[in-house]
Amino acid sequence: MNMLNIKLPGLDLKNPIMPASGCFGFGKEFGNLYDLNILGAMMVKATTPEPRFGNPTPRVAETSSGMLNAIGLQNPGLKHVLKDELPWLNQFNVPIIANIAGSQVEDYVTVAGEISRASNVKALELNISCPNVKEGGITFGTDPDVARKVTEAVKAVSEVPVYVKLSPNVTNIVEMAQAVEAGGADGLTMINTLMGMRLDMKTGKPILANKTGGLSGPAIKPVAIRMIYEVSQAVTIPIIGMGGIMTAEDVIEFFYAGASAVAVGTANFTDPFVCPKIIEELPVLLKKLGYNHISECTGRSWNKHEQFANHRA
Amino acid sequence: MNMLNIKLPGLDLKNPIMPASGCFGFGKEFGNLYDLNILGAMMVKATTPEPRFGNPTPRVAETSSGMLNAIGLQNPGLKHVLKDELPWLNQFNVPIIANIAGSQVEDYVTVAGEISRASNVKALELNISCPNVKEGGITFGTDPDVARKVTEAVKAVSEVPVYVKLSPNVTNIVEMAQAVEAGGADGLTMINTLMGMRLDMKTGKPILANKTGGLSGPAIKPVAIRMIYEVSQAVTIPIIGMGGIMTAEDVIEFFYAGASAVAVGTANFTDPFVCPKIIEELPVLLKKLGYNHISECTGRSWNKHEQFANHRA
Amino acid sequence: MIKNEAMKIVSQQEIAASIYELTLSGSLVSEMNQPGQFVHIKTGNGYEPLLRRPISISSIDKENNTFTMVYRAEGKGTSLLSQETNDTEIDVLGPLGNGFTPEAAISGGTTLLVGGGIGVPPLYELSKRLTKLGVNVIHVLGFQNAATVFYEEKFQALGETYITTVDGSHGTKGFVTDVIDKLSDSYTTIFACGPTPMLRALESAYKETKEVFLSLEERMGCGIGACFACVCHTAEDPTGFHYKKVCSDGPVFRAGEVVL
Amino acid sequence: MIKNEAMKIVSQQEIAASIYELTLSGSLVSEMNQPGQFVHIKTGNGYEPLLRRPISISSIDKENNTFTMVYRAEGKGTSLLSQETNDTEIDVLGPLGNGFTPEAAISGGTTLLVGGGIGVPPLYELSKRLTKLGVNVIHVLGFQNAATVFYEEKFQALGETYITTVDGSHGTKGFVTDVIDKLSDSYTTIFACGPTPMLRALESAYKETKEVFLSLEERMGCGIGACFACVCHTAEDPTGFHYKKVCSDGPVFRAGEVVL
Ligand SMILES: Cc1cc2nc3c(=O)[nH]c(=O)nc-3n(C[C@H](O)[C@H](O)[C@H](O)COP(=O)(O)OP(=O)(O)OC[C@H]3O[C@@H](n4cnc5c(N)ncnc54)[C@H](O)[C@@H]3O)c2cc1C
Ligand SMILES: Cc1cc2nc3c(=O)[nH]c(=O)nc-3n(C[C@H](O)[C@H](O)[C@H](O)COP(=O)(O)OP(=O)(O)OC[C@H]3O[C@@H](n4cnc5c(N)ncnc54)[C@H](O)[C@@H]3O)c2cc1C
Ligand SMILES: Cc1cc2nc3c(=O)[nH]c(=O)nc-3n(C[C@H](O)[C@H](O)[C@H](O)COP(=O)(O)O)c2cc1C
Ligand SMILES: Cc1cc2nc3c(=O)[nH]c(=O)nc-3n(C[C@H](O)[C@H](O)[C@H](O)COP(=O)(O)O)c2cc1C
Ligand code: FES
Ligand code: FES
Repeated sequence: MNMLNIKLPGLDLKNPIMPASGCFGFGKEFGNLYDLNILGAMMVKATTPEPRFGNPTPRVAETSSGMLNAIGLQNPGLKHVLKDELPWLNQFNVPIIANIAGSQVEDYVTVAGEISRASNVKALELNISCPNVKEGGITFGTDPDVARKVTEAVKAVSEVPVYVKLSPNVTNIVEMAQAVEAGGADGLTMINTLMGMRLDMKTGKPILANKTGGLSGPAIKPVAIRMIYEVSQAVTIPIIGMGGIMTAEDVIEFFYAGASAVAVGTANFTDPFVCPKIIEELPVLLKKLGYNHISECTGRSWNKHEQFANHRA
Repeated sequence: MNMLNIKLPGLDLKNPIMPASGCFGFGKEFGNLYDLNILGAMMVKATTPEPRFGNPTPRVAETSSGMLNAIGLQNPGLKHVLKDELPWLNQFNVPIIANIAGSQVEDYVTVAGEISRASNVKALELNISCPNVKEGGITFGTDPDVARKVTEAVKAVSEVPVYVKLSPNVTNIVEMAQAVEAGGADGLTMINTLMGMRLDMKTGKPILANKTGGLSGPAIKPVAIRMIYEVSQAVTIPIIGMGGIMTAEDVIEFFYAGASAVAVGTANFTDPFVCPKIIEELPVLLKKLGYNHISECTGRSWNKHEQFANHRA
Repeated sequence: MIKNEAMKIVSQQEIAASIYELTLSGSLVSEMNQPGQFVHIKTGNGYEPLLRRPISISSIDKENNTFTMVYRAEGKGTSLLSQETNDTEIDVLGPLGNGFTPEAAISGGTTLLVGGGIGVPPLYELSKRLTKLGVNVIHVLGFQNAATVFYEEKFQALGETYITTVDGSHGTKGFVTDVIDKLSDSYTTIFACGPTPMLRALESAYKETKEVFLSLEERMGCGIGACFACVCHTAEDPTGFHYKKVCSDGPVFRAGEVVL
Repeated sequence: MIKNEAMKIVSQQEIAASIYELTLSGSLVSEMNQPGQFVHIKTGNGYEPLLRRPISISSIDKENNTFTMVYRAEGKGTSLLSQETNDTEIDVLGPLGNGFTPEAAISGGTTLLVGGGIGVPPLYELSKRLTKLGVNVIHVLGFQNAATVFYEEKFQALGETYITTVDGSHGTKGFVTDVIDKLSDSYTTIFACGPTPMLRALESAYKETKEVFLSLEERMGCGIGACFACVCHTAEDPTGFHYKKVCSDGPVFRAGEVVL
């Protein structure tokens, strides 16, 4: 019996585990380590209309149970992604969620319009929450009206369902979620990184060349859980949860909070085999906890336990 | 040579190390462990007009490099604090910073008016950022206008300088800081805890009876550093920094970010002797790093290194 | 006085399924006076786990400057602790709290000691003290199953001992109350430590007729009374602002003193 | 192929001040082919440190299925690693990256190997390979002071070896370049690993006249080319979007290939 299959808008997942955007490139490198076919889906690196080099290095710094990154959305640009990366990924039976970014609404529209027509792209992830770029990025993710408008614009051109990636760096996450839901979002992905910083003991200066960076890893898990708990009760669209997932137990905690699938980011650096490990361990853990299917876990922190699989579609 | 003395509005500190509010009660328990006279100052538990029991238990939960708490401002109330706690603390040559809280502006005004007249209370810390109470608390800390008004009201009645404690759960921390500065705040203390949550693997329910709680400890240090870095460049009042300090190195990092003194919270639970240890280690570390006085470290992450001791008064 | 010491491991062994007995030595032992007090232990050597773990003192050996704890390796902290080997030093804060008062039992009379699971350990030092005082002790100790039973002979050496297991794989099948109900109620005092439902059952059944002392558990921050993590309402003011702290006023309370 | 293995510690010792030599055994060794490649090591056993640590392979022993690293215990991760004892297994990911190509040195000619501090270790395997190929090697190795010098005799056994220390407490006082400037420039190829200023100095002085290969360092996330943490601009497009990844395209580059 399959205990892990999940259906979400546009996505027919054999399991709800996928690498998070930016932590897995376009799959090639991890494809050398294991068979990517085992993944539920793949969230590929943010794509912008033109190629971007991103920020100067150092781009990463370590923190207690976490890390900061300021990659700055480095990517080879839309053309290259369409011509090279996506066709390469076509050999796998894995739905691709294309993460799209830009500095202005037109950028999102450009990328969404074209990339959503690639045959293996089954959904878009609208990155309105990158803390590491000067323009666009996070500003789209902190003002509900702006977030709603960019969602509407992308929905208007996209051939596939649109998931909006929320930033945790806001006073009111529910308001943001409801705004993008009103803008037509088919789902949410949350959370992106928290804005943070580390200073060098000797120089006193920031370790990251970009000064600030995005905090990810287990340190932020309690914030992610809290936000998903709040948002999942306030919207009707499904949530793909992320933020500090390292183990199968963490996955279950995200489902309990209200997620219907999860993404694994930073953990891929600590253990490049973390996704296959979690996928293997989940059914065992579910059985031990007394569940027949992972969807039974969704929203258990707040629901009355009658209604399971609320986003199983 | 004293390398650690710092002057801040109302506070003549022999060293810039103080326990953070809520992590040290009113000093009695730690007074059994070491001589409190070594402390730079003491931020005592939040005081409200009437006694409060706070939230049901469990009130704490552990997270990766952090902890959640939902004490809910339990305290014996203003009268008892004036009659019992503060007089007891009078035996020590340590300035007291009274943390005050409430559900409405009048509460803050009541407590501020009376407590600021206690002889050893040298400053107030306005807690407009407690995430663990239904009314008041954090709502005061997320709306700049409300924050400014409560600051003004307290300033109008306080006999001593007023420091406002900022919540990190906001989109724009600089805006909050500038609002309370405009309201007459003499200083800032930051950061309070990040809102977070943990769920129990077996039941799926929140571990904390209050469901959500405040995340503290090393996990949040990068967020604190980032916020102090931003705010210290945007206001002219001094900052007492906190959030995850465990070591003397952490203290220096907070000074580099822009703090002029620091508070140690959660670390007191991990190591009840952490404050004396840090106070002992700081001069050694400063010498090793080539400084003559800790004030030289303030703002080093962003200043041009000409102007030291910018808040040394 | 409360002290903080890096104590040496004298021995550590698994005495039942996931149940470890750990003996430590150091000068802190000279501060230990009361059965039922606990220590607060830092496990691992980083910020994870961040918080200390409260563990009861299960026996004290002043002559050799050692004390023993018995704990279940379950979560992160206790699992790490169980992996420590003889060379290591363990960061101990203690002794903490107010324990059992053997003096409360009438000398020469009979006293009932009731323990559930990892609530059993502190009863061992208590029982040793009571028997030394000439008190006749009866032990009723509840466990999940045969694999997790520990210290049966040790308690037997001190007095009459009944074991219950939930699955009946050892001793009487059921809960401690199933045994107690059938005992002649010659005892005057009950000392108990274990899960809250067990403590509640004992309180409601025997509060009026016996002297009952209960050792409580609560999630802790500081362990010394400073953080208000571990409070409970007093019985006199069950919804008001009066409180007791489990860590510093307790963990042992007289039945009826606080709301369980 | 890149593998992930829990490798056994064969030996670990401090060979200079805070400098440790660690030998591990396991089947992953059979994948190691090129000097200058590195491994990515998980230190500690929790989430702190969270990231792996990149450490160069300093010698490979295929017969015994072991390889050796030399590293400085400085921060959290390397300090933890230095405390591991013989019973422990170390989580190793590797071999990673593209290392030095001994074949680039003209057989029978002379090659200069330049190392700075903890940039010295990968040159050892390289030097062994070169001498085996019949290449004449000259080593110029820079350290902070006498206490941190390591592997001097090992390199001497393979060829002419000059040591420099910043404080002059051993060998020539100054930097590696102070020695190199005075060498007869009979060598055709330079292989170097060390701090970026050293690499820059070598590049600008010898890029035109010699074959120069430089091993770079950068803070890493994944270590395998997936996260874009470790990129550098290509020399041809120094401000554009073309890039190389230190972890997977490097860490060794031909001088002039990327912007240092
Ligand atoms: C006064 C007192 C005495 C105790 N004596 C013993 C004893 O002698 N033997 C024994 O095995 N256990 C004892 N316990 C319970 C023991 O403290 C917990 O089992 C232990 O803290 C769990 O830690 P962990 O690392 O296994 O679990 P984790 O799940 O990693 O713990 C996470 C957090 O929850 C706290 N926590 C989890 N369970 C409990 C609990 N039951 N009580 C209090 N805090 C908890 C931990 O301290 C930690 O802060 C006692 C508890 C108290 C309050
Ligand atoms: C390809 C490569 C090969 C290396 N080979 C060796 C070697 O053979 N011997 C040796 O001693 N060192 C080597 N280093 C440097 C080594 O990786 C760092 O000294 C080490 O990561 C520092 O970790 P820490 O725990 O001591 O410091 P921390 O301060 O705890 O490190 C914090 C974070 O910064 C990173 N970091 C800190 N310094 C460096 C650095 N110089 N380079 C890259 N990342 C860094 C760490 O990996 C970690 O992510 C190499 C680095 C690279 C990139
Ligand atoms: C190195 C790195 C690069 C990232 N790049 C992107 C990106 O391009 N687009 C995006 O939406 N999120 C990006 N993220 C955020 C992650 O997708 C994820 O939301 C976040 O890291 C929290 O999950 P984690 O704690 O499991 O890493 C990046 C994160 C890291 C660590
Ligand atoms: C148990 C606990 C209780 C707290 N109570 C208060 C409080 O009463 N008033 C307040 O302003 N902050 C309170 N705080 C927040 C701390 O003062 C501090 O701002 C925060 O914990 C971050 O610092 P830390 O990481 O060093 O703990 C409390 C924190 C903890 C952990
Ligand atoms: S644990 Fe802090 S008061 Fe009891
Ligand atoms: S470290 Fe991830 S791409 Fe090089």
